[in-house]
Amino acid sequence: MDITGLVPLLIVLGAIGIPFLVYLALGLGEAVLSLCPPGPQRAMRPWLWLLLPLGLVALILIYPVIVTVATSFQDARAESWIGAANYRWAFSGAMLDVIGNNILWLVIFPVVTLVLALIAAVLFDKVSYEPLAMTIVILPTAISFTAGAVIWTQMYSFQPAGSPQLGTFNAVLQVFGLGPVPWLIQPVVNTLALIFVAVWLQIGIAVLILSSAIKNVGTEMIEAARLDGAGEWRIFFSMILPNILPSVLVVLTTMIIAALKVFDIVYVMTNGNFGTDVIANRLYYELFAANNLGHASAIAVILLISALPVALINIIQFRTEVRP
Amino acid sequence: MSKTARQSAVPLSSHGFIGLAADRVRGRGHLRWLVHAVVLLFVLFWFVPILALLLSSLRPQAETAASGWWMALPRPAFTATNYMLAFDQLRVAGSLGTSLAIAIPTTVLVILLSVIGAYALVRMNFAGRTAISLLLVALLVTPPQITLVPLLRLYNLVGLSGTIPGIWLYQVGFTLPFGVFLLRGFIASIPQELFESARLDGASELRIFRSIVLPLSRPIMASLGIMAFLWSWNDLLIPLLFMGGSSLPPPITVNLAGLVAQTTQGQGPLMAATFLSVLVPLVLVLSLQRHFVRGILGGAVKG
Amino acid sequence: QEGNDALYQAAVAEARRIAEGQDLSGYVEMIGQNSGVEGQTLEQVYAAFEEGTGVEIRYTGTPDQTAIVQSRLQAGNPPDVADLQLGMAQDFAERGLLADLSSAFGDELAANFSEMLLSTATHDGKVFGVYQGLNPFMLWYNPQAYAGPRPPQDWQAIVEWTESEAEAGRTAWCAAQGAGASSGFSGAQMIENIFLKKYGPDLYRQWGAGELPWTSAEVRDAFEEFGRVIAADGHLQGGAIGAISTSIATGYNPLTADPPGCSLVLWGAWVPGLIGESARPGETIDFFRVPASDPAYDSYELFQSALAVGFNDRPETKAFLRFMASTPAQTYLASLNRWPVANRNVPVDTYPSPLLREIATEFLGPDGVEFAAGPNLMASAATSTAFYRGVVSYMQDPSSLDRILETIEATTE
Amino acid sequence: MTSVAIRALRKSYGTIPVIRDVSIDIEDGEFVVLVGPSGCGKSTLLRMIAGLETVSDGEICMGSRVINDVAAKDRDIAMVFQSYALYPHMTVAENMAFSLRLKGIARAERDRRIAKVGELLGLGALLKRYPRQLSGGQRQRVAMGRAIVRDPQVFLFDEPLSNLDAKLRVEMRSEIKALQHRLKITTIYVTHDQIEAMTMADRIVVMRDGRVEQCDTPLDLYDRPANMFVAAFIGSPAMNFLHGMVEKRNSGCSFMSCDGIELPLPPGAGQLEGRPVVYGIRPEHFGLGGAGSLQARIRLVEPTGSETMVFLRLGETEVVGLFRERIAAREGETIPIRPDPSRIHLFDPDSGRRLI
Amino acid sequence: MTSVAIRALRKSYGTIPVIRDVSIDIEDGEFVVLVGPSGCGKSTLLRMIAGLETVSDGEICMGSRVINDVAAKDRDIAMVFQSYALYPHMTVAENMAFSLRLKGIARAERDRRIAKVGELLGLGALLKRYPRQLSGGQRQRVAMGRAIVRDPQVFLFDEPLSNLDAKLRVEMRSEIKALQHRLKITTIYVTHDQIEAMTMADRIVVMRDGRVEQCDTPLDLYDRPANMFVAAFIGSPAMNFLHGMVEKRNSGCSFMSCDGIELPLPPGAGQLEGRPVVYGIRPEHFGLGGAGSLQARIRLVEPTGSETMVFLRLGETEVVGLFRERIAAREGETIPIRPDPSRIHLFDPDSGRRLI
Ligand SMILES: Nc1ncnc2c1ncn2[C@@H]1O[C@H](COP(=O)(O)OP(=O)(O)OP(=O)(O)O)[C@@H](O)[C@H]1O
Ligand SMILES: Nc1ncnc2c1ncn2[C@@H]1O[C@H](COP(=O)(O)OP(=O)(O)OP(=O)(O)O)[C@@H](O)[C@H]1O
Ligand SMILES: [Mg+2]
Ligand SMILES: [Mg+2]
Repeated sequence: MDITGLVPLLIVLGAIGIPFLVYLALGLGEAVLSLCPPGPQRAMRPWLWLLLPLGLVALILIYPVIVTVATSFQDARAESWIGAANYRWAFSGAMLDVIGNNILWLVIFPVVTLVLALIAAVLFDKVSYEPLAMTIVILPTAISFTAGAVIWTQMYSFQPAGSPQLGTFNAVLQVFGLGPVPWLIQPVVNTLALIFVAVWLQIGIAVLILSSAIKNVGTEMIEAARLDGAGEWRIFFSMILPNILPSVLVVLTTMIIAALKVFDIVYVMTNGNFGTDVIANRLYYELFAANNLGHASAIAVILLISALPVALINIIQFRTEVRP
Repeated sequence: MSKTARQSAVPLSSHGFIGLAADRVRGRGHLRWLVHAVVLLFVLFWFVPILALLLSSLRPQAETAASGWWMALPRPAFTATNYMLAFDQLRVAGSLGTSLAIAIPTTVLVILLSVIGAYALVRMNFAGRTAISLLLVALLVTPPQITLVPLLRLYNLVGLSGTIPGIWLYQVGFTLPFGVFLLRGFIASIPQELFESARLDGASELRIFRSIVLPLSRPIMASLGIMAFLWSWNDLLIPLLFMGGSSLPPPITVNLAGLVAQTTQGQGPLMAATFLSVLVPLVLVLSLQRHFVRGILGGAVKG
Repeated sequence: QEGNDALYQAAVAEARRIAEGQDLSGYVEMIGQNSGVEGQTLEQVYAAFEEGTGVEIRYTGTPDQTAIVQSRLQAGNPPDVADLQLGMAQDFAERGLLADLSSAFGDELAANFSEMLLSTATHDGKVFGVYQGLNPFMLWYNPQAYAGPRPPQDWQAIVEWTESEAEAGRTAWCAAQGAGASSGFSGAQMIENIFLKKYGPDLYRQWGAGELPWTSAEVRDAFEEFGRVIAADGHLQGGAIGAISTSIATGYNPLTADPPGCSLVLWGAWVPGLIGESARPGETIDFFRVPASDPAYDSYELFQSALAVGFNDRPETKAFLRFMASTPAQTYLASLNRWPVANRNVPVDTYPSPLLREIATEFLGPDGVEFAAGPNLMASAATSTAFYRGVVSYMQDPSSLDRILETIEATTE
Repeated sequence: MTSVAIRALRKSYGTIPVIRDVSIDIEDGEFVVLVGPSGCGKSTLLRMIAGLETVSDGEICMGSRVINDVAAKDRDIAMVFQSYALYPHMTVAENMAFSLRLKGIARAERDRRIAKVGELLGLGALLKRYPRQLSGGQRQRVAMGRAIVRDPQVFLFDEPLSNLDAKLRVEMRSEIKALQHRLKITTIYVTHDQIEAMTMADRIVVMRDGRVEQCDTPLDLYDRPANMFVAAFIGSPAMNFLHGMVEKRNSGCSFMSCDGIELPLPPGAGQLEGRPVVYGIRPEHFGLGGAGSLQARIRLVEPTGSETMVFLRLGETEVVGLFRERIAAREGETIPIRPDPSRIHLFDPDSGRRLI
Repeated sequence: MTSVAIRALRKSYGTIPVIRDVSIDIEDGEFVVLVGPSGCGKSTLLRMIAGLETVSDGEICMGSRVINDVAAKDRDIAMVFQSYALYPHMTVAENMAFSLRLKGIARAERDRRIAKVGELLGLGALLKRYPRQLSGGQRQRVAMGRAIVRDPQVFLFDEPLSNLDAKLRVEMRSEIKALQHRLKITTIYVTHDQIEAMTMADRIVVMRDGRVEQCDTPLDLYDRPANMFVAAFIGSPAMNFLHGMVEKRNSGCSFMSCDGIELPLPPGAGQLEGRPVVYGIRPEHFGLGGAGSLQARIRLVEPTGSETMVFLRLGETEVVGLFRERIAAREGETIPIRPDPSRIHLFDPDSGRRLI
């Protein structure tokens, strides 16, 4: 069969056929449910609806996670059980030196992203060229990591003082008569530089989420606040922010998790050199370079566990959300 | 292009878009300029790297090698060579097809299943829903790398490896927790009365889902759509791994990543290729922005 | 080009010959490192195989090839054929994961490849892979900037040139190291060159095989020599920090720039390709072999190449690998003007580019050199990664050499 | 088209009881109006009948069937929400068409019905608008329209006309009444408008704090309120109350207020002689002048056009009178007023129950 | 505390004109009530005064200052929104405290004021609740409370009592009035409640379709409506209209309807002899029986308790009468009714203008 002919077929199948089937299946399930008495019907309905989403998640995420938990107690080739040795290894210094970087990421990345995204979402909302501004901010998200790394390597490129600077930042510094900075090499500065790349790449998502939340804040409520004498700051802090709190939490959570498992940027830009290493990069290294499944699994499990506090905060929020 | 004009030909009410327009024009003069200034600065800052990319993709290799991209502004010397090379090397025709065949169904399915999941989670009361929410958030942190081997094994077992639907399955499953997580709050903010009203009108659960939840979640679905599409479009590892043995050409970003490693022709073609590969998502972002409407719930309930 | 077409037809005929008497069908999946134009070049060659045998080659080229092959291997679904780094291939071979190709080849292999190359691809007497391209290392110079002896008598001549340039306030070397996840690998190869030319192929092999510890005096010396001659302040364009923060994709441009930013580069055959248009052979760029510190090792060279291995015993896989190694196929590959090829029966004048012809003559000709294998080819992925990182760290802070070497050594256990 | 019976119904939000023991029997085709102070649980009761709130205790029946566990969508009840609950993403026409579409009614028929109801509600020109493009009253009419295009078993109206102007309200009132008459649909109607309640209801249920205080025909409620709460609640301005005793006088019995004002009583009051009572008289039951008038000092005169509301001081007590006459007198002057003894009420001061 | 002047104001939504040329001068401390049919632009006008809508054309002044371009927050206007617009994330107390906090009023003072207003509105027990936990009427009271805790230049009320029960509404009415009197705050008040309009207003503005039809004191409006629209709009049930001619009779002039019914006219009507006119009489201005009564056939009797509404057929015309008496007569019977000639109105049938 002609390959190019396959593509439209696949798209039709996946984007129309399967959704239709999903809907049909729900309908069928509902029809079966409606035969049941009301009590069981109410009890079973959520599971009917959650069947597909949860099933898929179970297959794609839960199953591998379980396998991973198991392998985390096995040796490098996942052939024999070795108890908690992998965890001892993980906490024995091999990884401790990268945790500092992850903490830097955890503290700075979510906050910077959130603050910048809030500013962007709020201010874009006030200008008529919002679609354009939005597009530009989302654009980096559309650029692949590999290409993003190339751009930013150029931006950060460094030549010793005295020679012409090819890197944008250093060229700007040069214009102001300042010495060049080895952005990607000087410890801490380089992690900050990487964090900034991540902010640049990912802020689009945050702006998108916050923007749609802000647009959903009741206009009348804001008008009432205006009449009550609230200025723009007040309106933001007393009206908009409390009402978009769920979305802020979504962004914060997403970004914290992104910081926890940050990998691509570090991998493609420095591969952890110059003291920029992070946990997930270690995971990648153990998995594909050192080929040690046990170590890699232990790191993954530690990552999963460290996300639990974030998840718990979200549960508290969830409970307030669903309260009638 | 004013927002109001774009939204709809119907004049919209104070509770809808006109109010917004009013918001936009009012305010003290200097404050307005400050807003514009900050927005422009922001946009500019975000645009500089992209501009660098664009200019670099247009400059001849010799120029790029000798001077920074900004020199293209005072000393414009442009060439389309990079684009011709890139066009050729990305094998645009075939790869574009594969990319679309992966990203479009993935996006649609992520949206659909996320709304379904979020709706059930928020609007139905049952034991275990807190646990499920907790699980979904916790799963957000799963490093994709650790899922690869177990799933590959599973896929081999059931014969999914090397197929495009296998990739949909993976990407949808992997993005779903985020989708549900994202939509949850939005669906919770739809006034309860609308569901009740629909119920009294005789709507079944499914009908409510189709006629109330789907249309009213439009803005956030559009956001999720953009994200899901971009992630799927830019995904490298999964298609590479799960398409092994497929007769389809590799997706466009796989080819793009390959350009980074090649040792001839400099980076011009890579820059150009990046631009080409961004075109489709760009069109998507632009077209979905139409759904970012303000006050979609305006006029629904009093109080 | 007619010549090319004839060579293509010859490759097709070879494929047919290989397929003779076998019932070949279906497809062969191959994962390689080369993509972009380079991947396309390979596919052009494989097209001849497809035409000749009717077996479809599904080639995917990606820089992430290691991760892909590892994962698929663990999942029990490896590709039919993969281009691997030698060290990884040897590891797989030891674990018995690779197909034994010996039976597929007669004495064809011995006729086509040098003994040394063959020995690297043999385990327990079984051949597990074949070479296609083969990139030697050399000293690139800009004739307009380099005024030292051509060719230099020995390494000392280069050291002197470097110092004289430094005195004149010019930097002699370009040695950019930035390559994302594998930053530092160019420096690693420079160090290995220095090592080989000073301590010879045997120690070099032992080093690669993990028999000579990284903490040994010899390895240490090679690092230091690199630091003293190439990476020293005033010798290196951009300084050490500049070099490690500059991408290899653009970092060698100063060699041929006007005015040149350096006069020498110690690196692989791909340097002119990387530089691009401004590298005009004979005019702005030329090369000579890396001079030896110890004249006894003058004829040894290291090289870089990937080894194509098969993960299964299917006749298609074997036929394909056999085709890859064949003289007509590699001749056709050579005519496509990308790299030097490994097959020594490929006529030198097949290469359209004078530079490639010259390389082929110097390194692969009948009275050519002997190739040696070391960490560059043999080290495991973990060790390579540590090595590359080590180079970067060393350039940044030469005083930490001991710790760096210990760290690398630790990965070999 | 069905009777509705509510038996010992209870409902709490958390620990806060909102409906405490409500029982009402509504006949097939009856029009029952629910009144009561703000927050007494009217909307909650409607929502329970509709199936939107769970029942904490008690039963709701339609016909002979207990429907506590029947899903809202299967009850075939149309409701106008106090908060409208319009579908914001649908036009006015689509809002009204939604339930009809669900019932599978053909397009032509749907359009016909919507056009008719739209006309009736004065929404004809607005059918293509979205809710956010409407005024408050127009939105309320859409909510109304959405209910009345249907042909349900039961109508529930929660203050459906509160945001309409008086003229429209009078029109709508008779339209609803006519519709309900024609279709004989059992209807429960919440309103704060006295005239609406009095003119539309077959029976009025007066609620207070989650309990039913009285359930009777409009005139009975007005004429014979069961207790002081109902007496005060029905009629506007509210009934005047004076505390005092029933005392024997020459001609018969009289009411003697604490501050010494004597007021006439109807003949039947003799039996209550010597008892402390609360004397209730509605503002509209004062006459101006005539035999037996009392002089009352004017505190405020508020003409409403058709009538004049006069706030008076009778002894120590504030009372309100409502007269058809225009009253030219000013604050501080006195006017002669005369309670109509046949229209007065006596209540027990402790329990608040009506005695006469 | 300031006068408000509106001059030639216009507003369109897209191409739909909503306010077309409105001019009103409101004095410092005046209480103006805005009435008009649903959708006539009342809310829009309030929102424009508040600064929430842009002005398409015309001027709004506070004091002597044109405020078209003054931001809403700087106008110091308190408004009760028709849709409440409560802050959903704040408790009742916080909702009310918000504006006070912005003004920098100290906590103790804030609490005092909130407690007072909460008491006044019967919200005392609900101060800690969130809006979603309140009934419709309670929400409306919170909206009210939010406005009246403040001490603004101007009050704007958009149907602030529409969801309250009659009793509470009467109370609130007098509280608002008292407050406004005490503080002398210029107030614009939209209502659909006739009694509210009549008793609270210094002046009433009648709007229709974005235009001002009449602006006058309540009684003037009732007694001397400028045209048929105002005549019909003010008063409930609405004025009855009969078409016919003024004709010379023996004693003076009479009105002769098209279908031959003769009705008495006041003395001044002589000047209109021979002209076609519309005869207007309010339902409450019919008497029962007496000299010169007409026999009218009863179509429907609707007792409201205090009064009885009777729908009658007078010749070919439907008329409504409103009597203090209970009427026992049934549909189909006739009763004698007598218009009060001193309270009738004559209008020009073409322009609708009032002639007498
Ligand atoms: N966004 C809009 N687009 C078009 N017309 C609108 C819009 N918003 C309001 N209108 C129209 O403007 C008119 C005036 O609306 P407004 O809310 O001022 O009426 P109102 O007098 O307050 O009515 P009500 O008594 O029903 O509250 C209405 O006819 C309404 O349909
Ligand atoms: N979620 C809730 N939590 C606690 N109390 C609630 C909640 N919802 C409503 N209530 C209370 O229940 C009581 C009854 O509310 P309901 O809406 O039935 O009153 P209502 O009679 O309709 O009043 P209104 O005439 O003001 O609409 C009110 O006192 C209200 O404060
Ligand atoms: Mg209510
Ligand atoms: Mg209004």
